[in-house]
Amino acid sequence: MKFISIDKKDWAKGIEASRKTYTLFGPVKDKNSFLIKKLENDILPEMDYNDCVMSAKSVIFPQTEKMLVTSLDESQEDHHIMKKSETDTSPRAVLGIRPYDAKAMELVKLNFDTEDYRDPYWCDAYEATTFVGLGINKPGPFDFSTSTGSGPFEEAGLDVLLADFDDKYLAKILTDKGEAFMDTCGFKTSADETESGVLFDVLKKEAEKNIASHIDTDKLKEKILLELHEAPFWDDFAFSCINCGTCTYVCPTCWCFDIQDETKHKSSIRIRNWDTCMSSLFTRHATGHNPRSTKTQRVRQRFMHKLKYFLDKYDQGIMCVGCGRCVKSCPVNIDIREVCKMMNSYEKQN
Amino acid sequence: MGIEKERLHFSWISSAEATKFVDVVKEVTQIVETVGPNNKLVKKISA
Amino acid sequence: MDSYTTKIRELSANLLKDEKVDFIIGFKQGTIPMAASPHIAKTSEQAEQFIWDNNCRINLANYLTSRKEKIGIIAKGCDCRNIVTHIIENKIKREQLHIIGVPCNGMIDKIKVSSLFDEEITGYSETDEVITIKTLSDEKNINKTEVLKSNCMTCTHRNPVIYDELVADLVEEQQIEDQFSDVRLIEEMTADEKWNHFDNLLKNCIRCYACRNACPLCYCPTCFVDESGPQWVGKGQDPTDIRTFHYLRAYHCAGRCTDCGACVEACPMDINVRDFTRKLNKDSLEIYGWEAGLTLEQRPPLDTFTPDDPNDFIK
Amino acid sequence: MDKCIACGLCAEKCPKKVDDEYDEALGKRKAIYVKYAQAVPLKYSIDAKNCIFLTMGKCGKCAEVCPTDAINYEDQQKEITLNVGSVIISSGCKPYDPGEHDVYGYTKSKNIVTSLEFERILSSAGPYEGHLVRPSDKKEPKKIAWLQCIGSRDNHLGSNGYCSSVCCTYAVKEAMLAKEHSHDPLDTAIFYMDIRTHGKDYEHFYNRGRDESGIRFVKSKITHIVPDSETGLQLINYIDETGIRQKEAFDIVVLSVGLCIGEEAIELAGKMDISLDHYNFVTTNSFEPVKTSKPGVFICGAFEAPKDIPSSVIESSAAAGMAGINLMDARWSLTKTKEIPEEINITGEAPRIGVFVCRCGTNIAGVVDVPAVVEMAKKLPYVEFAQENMFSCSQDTQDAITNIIKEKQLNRVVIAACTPKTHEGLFQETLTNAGINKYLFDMANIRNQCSWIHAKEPEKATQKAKDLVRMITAKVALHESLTEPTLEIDQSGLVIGGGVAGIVAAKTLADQGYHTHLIEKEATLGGQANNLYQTWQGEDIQTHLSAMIKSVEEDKLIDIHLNTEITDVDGFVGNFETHISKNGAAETLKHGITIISTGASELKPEMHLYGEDDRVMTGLELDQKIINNDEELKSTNTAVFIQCVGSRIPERPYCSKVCCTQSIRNALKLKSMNPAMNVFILYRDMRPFGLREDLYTQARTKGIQFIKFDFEKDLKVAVNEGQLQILFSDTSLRRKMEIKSDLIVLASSIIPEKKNKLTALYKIAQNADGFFMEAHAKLKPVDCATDGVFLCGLAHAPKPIDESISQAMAAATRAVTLLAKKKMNMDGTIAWVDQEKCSSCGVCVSICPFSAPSFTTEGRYEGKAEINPVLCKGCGLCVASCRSGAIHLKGFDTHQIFAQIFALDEIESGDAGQTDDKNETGKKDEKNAATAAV
Repeated sequence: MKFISIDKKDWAKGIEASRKTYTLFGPVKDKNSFLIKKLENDILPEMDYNDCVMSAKSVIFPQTEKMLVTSLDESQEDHHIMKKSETDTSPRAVLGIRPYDAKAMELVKLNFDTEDYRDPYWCDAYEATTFVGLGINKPGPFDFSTSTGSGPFEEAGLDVLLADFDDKYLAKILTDKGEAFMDTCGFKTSADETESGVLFDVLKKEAEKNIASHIDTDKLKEKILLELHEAPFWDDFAFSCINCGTCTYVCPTCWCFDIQDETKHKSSIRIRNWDTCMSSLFTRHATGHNPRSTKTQRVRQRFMHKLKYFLDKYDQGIMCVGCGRCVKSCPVNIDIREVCKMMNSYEKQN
Repeated sequence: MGIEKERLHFSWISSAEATKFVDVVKEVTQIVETVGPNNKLVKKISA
Repeated sequence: MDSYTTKIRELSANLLKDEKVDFIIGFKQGTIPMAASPHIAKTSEQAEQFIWDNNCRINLANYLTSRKEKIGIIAKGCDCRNIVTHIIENKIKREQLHIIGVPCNGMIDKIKVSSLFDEEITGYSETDEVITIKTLSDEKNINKTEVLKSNCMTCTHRNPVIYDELVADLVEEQQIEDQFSDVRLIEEMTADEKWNHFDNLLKNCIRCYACRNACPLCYCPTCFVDESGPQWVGKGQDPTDIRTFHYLRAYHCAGRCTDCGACVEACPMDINVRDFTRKLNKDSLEIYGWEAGLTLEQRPPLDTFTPDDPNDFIK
Repeated sequence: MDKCIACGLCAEKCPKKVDDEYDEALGKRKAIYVKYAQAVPLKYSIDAKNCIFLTMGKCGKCAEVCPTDAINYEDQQKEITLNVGSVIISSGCKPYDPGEHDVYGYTKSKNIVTSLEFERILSSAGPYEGHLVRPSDKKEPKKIAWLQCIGSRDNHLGSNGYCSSVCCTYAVKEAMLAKEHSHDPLDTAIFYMDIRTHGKDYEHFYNRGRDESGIRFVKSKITHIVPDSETGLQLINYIDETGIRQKEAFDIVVLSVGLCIGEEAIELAGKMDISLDHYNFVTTNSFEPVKTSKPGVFICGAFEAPKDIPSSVIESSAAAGMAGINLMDARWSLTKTKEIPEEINITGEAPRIGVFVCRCGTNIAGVVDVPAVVEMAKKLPYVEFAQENMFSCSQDTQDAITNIIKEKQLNRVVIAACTPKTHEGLFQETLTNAGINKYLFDMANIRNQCSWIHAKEPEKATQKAKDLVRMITAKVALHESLTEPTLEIDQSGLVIGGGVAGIVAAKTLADQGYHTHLIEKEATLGGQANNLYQTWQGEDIQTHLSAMIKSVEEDKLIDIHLNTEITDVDGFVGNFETHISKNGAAETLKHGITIISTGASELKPEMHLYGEDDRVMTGLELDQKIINNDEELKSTNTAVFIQCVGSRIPERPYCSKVCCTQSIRNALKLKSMNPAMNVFILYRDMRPFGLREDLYTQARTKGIQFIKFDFEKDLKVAVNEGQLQILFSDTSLRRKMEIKSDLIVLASSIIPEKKNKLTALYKIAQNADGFFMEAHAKLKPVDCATDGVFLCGLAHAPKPIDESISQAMAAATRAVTLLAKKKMNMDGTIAWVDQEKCSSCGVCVSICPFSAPSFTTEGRYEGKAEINPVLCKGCGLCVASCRSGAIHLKGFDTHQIFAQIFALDEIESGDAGQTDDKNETGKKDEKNAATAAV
C-alpha cells in the first residue's frame, strides 16, 4: 500500500493545481452548518468540519437531473425526438468526503449498475469521480458507523483516504484513480509504508473507541420478513412522523427518483428528481389506488427497505452506513437506532 | 417578494364603466412599460 | 420544568384512568440532546413517559387533523391557537378534545445553541432559567433567554387561549414593543434587494416539504405542489418552482398562521421559512386587526367577505 | 323578408341619400336601409317615398346586387285579423316638436338642438361617432346650455300644461355625459323652473351632477335666444331668480323637449273606443292604473301619462298581468312544444371541432380579415371544419350549421362573431337542434373586441381575432356535456307586508290562480293607506281600501297571517321555507316565490316644534283630520305647509316624491273648507310631476301662495305670544320673511326600515337610503338580485298609491312568469366539489353569497363540502377561494382556462399541423402519469 505525506502548507497549492484537470467538490460552511458543494475558484474545502447536513450523493446523483431533451419546433428536422441530454463526464473529485458516504456510494451502485441494467447518468458520473476521503478523528455523537459495516476510517468506495495529523495529512492511496489525483496535485512525498500503516491504525482504533453509539443488526437476517412486517411497533414509530421525507433526502443511501417532463414553448425536457417513500404520492397509481396509503405503511417501508429487504436481497449488510444524519435531522426525533433495536430484538408474541 | 410594486394594480370598475376601464388599462400599461419586461419568476427551460 | 412534567403525568394518568379520553398527545424525551418527540399515550403507564422541557417545539395541533377519537392534548399557547383554527376549519370538534394547557415561557432554539459550539453537542440539561450544554470537551451554562427561538421572543400569546385544565398558573405575557422589526427590514428593501434576499434564503431548499408537513395549517388531502392535473408547480430544483412553492404556501396561510415556528423547526436546511408568513401576519394585524387562533367566533379575515373590509389598496 | 341576410350590399349600392330620421336628420341614410344597427329583425326595407325605382320607375340597383334575391318592389301592406281576449296598448308618445311654433330659434340655428338630437350627437353610433361637436361647424363646444320645460308646463299655443316628468333627469344625464365626452373642461348650464328629480335615486344623480360634475343650475325664465351665425354662438336672454335680466352665450343650446301624444295614438284610441283626458292621455283611475275605460283593453307606458323607463317597464308587467287574468283559462293552450332531437352521447369521442367565423355583413369583415382567420382555424388541433358565414345568426345559417354539425359529426362548436351576451342562447339552440349538448360550445367576440375597437388597425384586429379564436378553440376541445339541474317550483306565493302593494300583489297572484300567503305584522291590513284621504285625482282612498281588503279576505286562495313576524328563511327560488311567528306561535310556510312589500313609514320630525305644539302636524296627520272631518280645520285663518321636511337633506338625500302633490291637494281641501283661509306652501322645488301639474296650476289660481324658501338659510318655527310663526328667507325677494300661522303642516319624508332583517333572510340588498334594491333599475325594476324574490311598494322607493299598485301588479306578474313554468332549468355552468380533494375547511361555505355550498351529512364523503346545483350561480367565488383546489366550475375549469392561456402564448405559425399538437396533448397526460415509484 502506498502512503503519501502532505504538509498542510502545501495543501492549498496542490488543490489549486488539481483544478486544471478536475472539477472539485467539498465541504463548505453555510450559515451554521456544512454542505458538500462545488468548490468555485479560490474556495478550499473546509476539511475541519464536524457535521454535514447533506451527504455527498448529489455529486453523482443531483437532486434534479436533466435526462432527455426534445425540440417541438417543427422547423427542426429532429423535432419530437427525445435525445439524451449532454452530460458532463469530465473528471471530478470530492475532497474530504466522509468514509461512510463513500461506502454508501458502493451500496447505491448495487442499484444503478447491475448486470441487466446500467444507469448511464449515475454510472458515468461515478466513474468520472475520484473520492478523496478524510478519516474522522473525533466521531460525533450520532455516528454509529462501526456497527453498520463501515467506520471512521472505512476504505470501501474511496480512492484516497486522508488522515489528519495536525500539521500534515497522511494519504493512503487506494486506487489508481486516487494516485492520479495525487499526482495532479503534485503530492508526491512518499511516506514509509509500515510506519504509516501503524499511524493509521492507531488513529482508527482511537476513533472507533470514541464511537459511543451502536446498533445491533445480527438477528435481522434470520427474522421472518412477514412477522417483522406485521409487528405492532410500527404504529408507535409512525405516530409522530410527519412524512416530510427529510430522512430520505439527507440519507447517503436513498436513491429513489421520480421522472417528470417539462415543456415550454418549443422545448421539452425530461428530468428526474429525488423522490421520497415518505410521500403518499410515491406509490399512488394513476387509478387513484395507493398500496401505501397510510403513514404507518410508509414508515415501515423505509425501515424495512433499509434494514431487511436490502439485507435479504444483496447480502451486503444493511442499507445504512450509520452516519446518523436522519437521527439528527428528523423534526420529530424518529431514531433509526431505536427502530433497528426493535426489529433486531423482535419476537412474535403468540 | 421582489416583484416591482408597479406590476400590481387594483381597481373597482363596474361593467358599465368602460371609460374608466380604458383609462386604468392605459395607465397600468404605461407604468409597466416604464418598469420593463419581468424576468423574475419566469421559468426557463432549455433543451 | 420538572413541576410541569409531574403535573402533566398526573393529569394525563387521571384522564386515561377515568376513560375521559381515548388517548393523550404530548411529548416524550428524545433520543438525542435537545430533542423531544411527540408521544401518544393510551394507558396511564404510557403517560409516565410524558415530559415537558424547553425542547417541546413541535406544534401538536398537527396531530389532531381529521381525528375521530376523543383526544387529550398537552398544548402550549401556539398549539392552542392552532387548535382554535382547527376547530374553525372543521378539522376537529371542540367536544372531542380535552386540552391540558401549558403556560409557556418560550422554547430554545437548537441551532442558536449549537452555533455557540464548534463541536457537536453531547448532553443537555435545564433548570428554570439556565440550560447546561455538554460537548465532547466542554460544558457551558447558558441563560435560556439568550437562546430563545425567534418566534418565542416576539410571542404575545404564551398562555393557552383555550383549555380544560392548566398544568401551572398562567404566565405573564410579554410586552413586545416592535413585533415585526424583522419584517420591516425586508419591507424597506428595494424590489431587487428583496429578490436577492429571498434568493439567498431559498438557495439550499431541498423541497422536502418538512415546513409544510410540520405546519398544522397544511392539511389539504392533495397539496397544490403534489397536484398533477393541472401541475401548478414544476417538481425539480428550478429556483422559480422553489419560490412558487414557498410563496403560495405562505399565501395559503395568510390570516391563519399563528407563528408557532414549526416550519422553521422542521427545516433540515436551516431556512427561516417565517420570512414568508411573518409579512402576511403583519398585514393581517395591521389591515384587519387580526391575529389567528384567538377566537372560535370568527373565521380568518381572508376566508370571508364583508362590505366594510378595508379596500384602500384598490384605486 | 325571409330571404334578406342583411349583408348591406343593397344599401351600399343604393344611389339615393336621404336624411336619417334615426339620427334626427343630423346624418344621411340610403333609400334602402335598416332603421338602426340593433333593429330586430335585422332586415333591410325600402323607403317607398324616396326609392328611385318606386317613384321614377328606373334604377333597380338593389335588386341587381342582392345575393339572395330578397328585393320585392311589389310588396304591399296587408290586413291581418287576430282574435284575442285582451289588448294592451303601449303605443307610447312622441317628442315635442319645437319647430312648429318656433319661439327658441330651433329652426334658425343648427346649434340649437333638441335633447334627442343631442343624444345622437353623444352616441358613438351617431352622426359624429360620439365626438362632441357643434353641428354648424363641427368644432368642439366650450359651453352648452339646456333649456328645460320646452313644450311642457306651458299653456302657450302648441305647448302642453303638464310636466313631462323625465326631462330634468335626462338633462342632468346629458350634461354629465357631455362633460365626460369633452376633451377640455366643458361648461354646462341647465336653465329650469323646478328641478324634478323625483324618481328612485334620481335626486342622488342630481346632487352628483351639481356637486361632482359641476353642472350649473340656473333657475330662470328664458325670454329669447339670439343665434350669431358668425361665431356659431347663441345668446340666451333670461330673467334670473331674483327678477334681473341676464345674458349668456353658449355654443350649443339643447331644448329639453317634453313628451306628447301623436295623432296616430289618438286615432287608435278612437278606434279602440277608449276615453282620453284633455291632454289625450288614456284615462285611468289610481286603483286600476293599467285599465282603460274599455273592458279587456289595458294601457302601459307614456300613453297613460308621461313617465320614465322604470315606470313604463313596471306598468308593462302590470298590464300583461291584468290581461293575463282574463286569459288564465287559456294559459298554455296556444303554446307549441318544440321538438328537440335526442342528445348524442359524445363521451369518449375525440374532439371534432367546427369553427364558424362570422363576417356580420361588413361589421366584422370590414376590418378583420375573416378568410385568414378561417385558414388559421382550419389548422388548429381537433378542428374538423372551419368556414366563414355572412351572418351566423340568420335563420338559414343556423340551419346550415345544424346540418354541418350532423354531416361532419362535430362534437364541439366555436362561433367567432359578436357577444355571447346576446347571441349565446341562439347558438346553443343550434347545437341542441343538431342533437349535441349545448355546452359543447363557446364564442369568440371578434366584433366588439376586434372590429369595433380596433377599427382603424385592421392588421392588429385580425391578429387579435386569430388569437381569440385559437384560445377559445383550445378551450372548447376540453368542454364536456353538462346537464342542467331542474327545479320543481312550489305553486304558491308569499307576500310580505299587507299594505296596499301587498294586498294588490296577493290579489293578483290569487286572480292568476295561485295560492298565496299574505303576512302582516300589524293586526290589520292596509298599511299607510289607512291614513290617506284622497288620491291626487280626488278618489276616496278609504272606500277603495276597504273594498280591496274585503276582496282579499274573501279570496279562498289567500291565507292572511296577521300579527305575524318572519323568524327565519330556508330554501331558494321555487322552494322557499319561511318560518313565521304568528301571534307568538311558530309556523312554516312553503312557497315558490316571495314578494316583498314591507312598505315604509312617515318620518316623525324632531324639529319645527313638532310634538311640542299641537298646531304643528305631519301631512298624514292632516289627512287623518280631514278623514275625521275635524271641525277645527274650518276655523283656521292661516295654514302653512313646509315641504321637504327630512327629505333632500344630507342625512336623507332622496326625494320623497309624494309630498308636493299631497300638500297641494290638502291645501286645496283646506281652501275649499274655508275659502278665506290664507294657505302658504313653502318649498324648495315644487314637484307635482306629470299630469299632477294641473293640480298645481289649479292651486295657484285658487290663491294658494307658493313661496320658494332659501334652504341654505335657516327656516325656523317659533311661538310668539301664543302665535305660531315661521321665519325664513324668500329666494326671489331675497328678504327675511315671517308668516304668522294657526296651522303648520310638515311634508315629512318617507322613511324605510334601515337594516331590515329581510335583507339577510332573503339575501337582498338595501341601498344607502335603506330602500330595497332591484336587480336592474331599468330592465328589472321589480325583480331582486336573488331569484324568486320580487319587490313592490314603498319598500322599493317612495311613490304614490297608483304607482305602488301598478308595481304590485308587476311584481305578482313577474312572479307568475316563474310559477307558470312549474319547473325551471338552472344554468349548467356551476361549481362542483371533488370530494377526494376537499379538506372540509369551510371557506366555500362562509364565502358563498348564495349559500350553495354545505357539508355532506352522510355517506363516504361525510363532512366534505357539496354544492347545491340549484342555488349555485356559477360566480366562481368558492373556486377561487378553495385552497385545496377541490372546487371546479363546470365550463370554466382550470385546465380549460389554462388551455386558453397557453393557446395565447403560442405564436401563430402556419405549420402548426394538428397531428403534432395532438401528440403534445397526449404527452401531457403521460407527464401526469409519470409520477411513478422507482
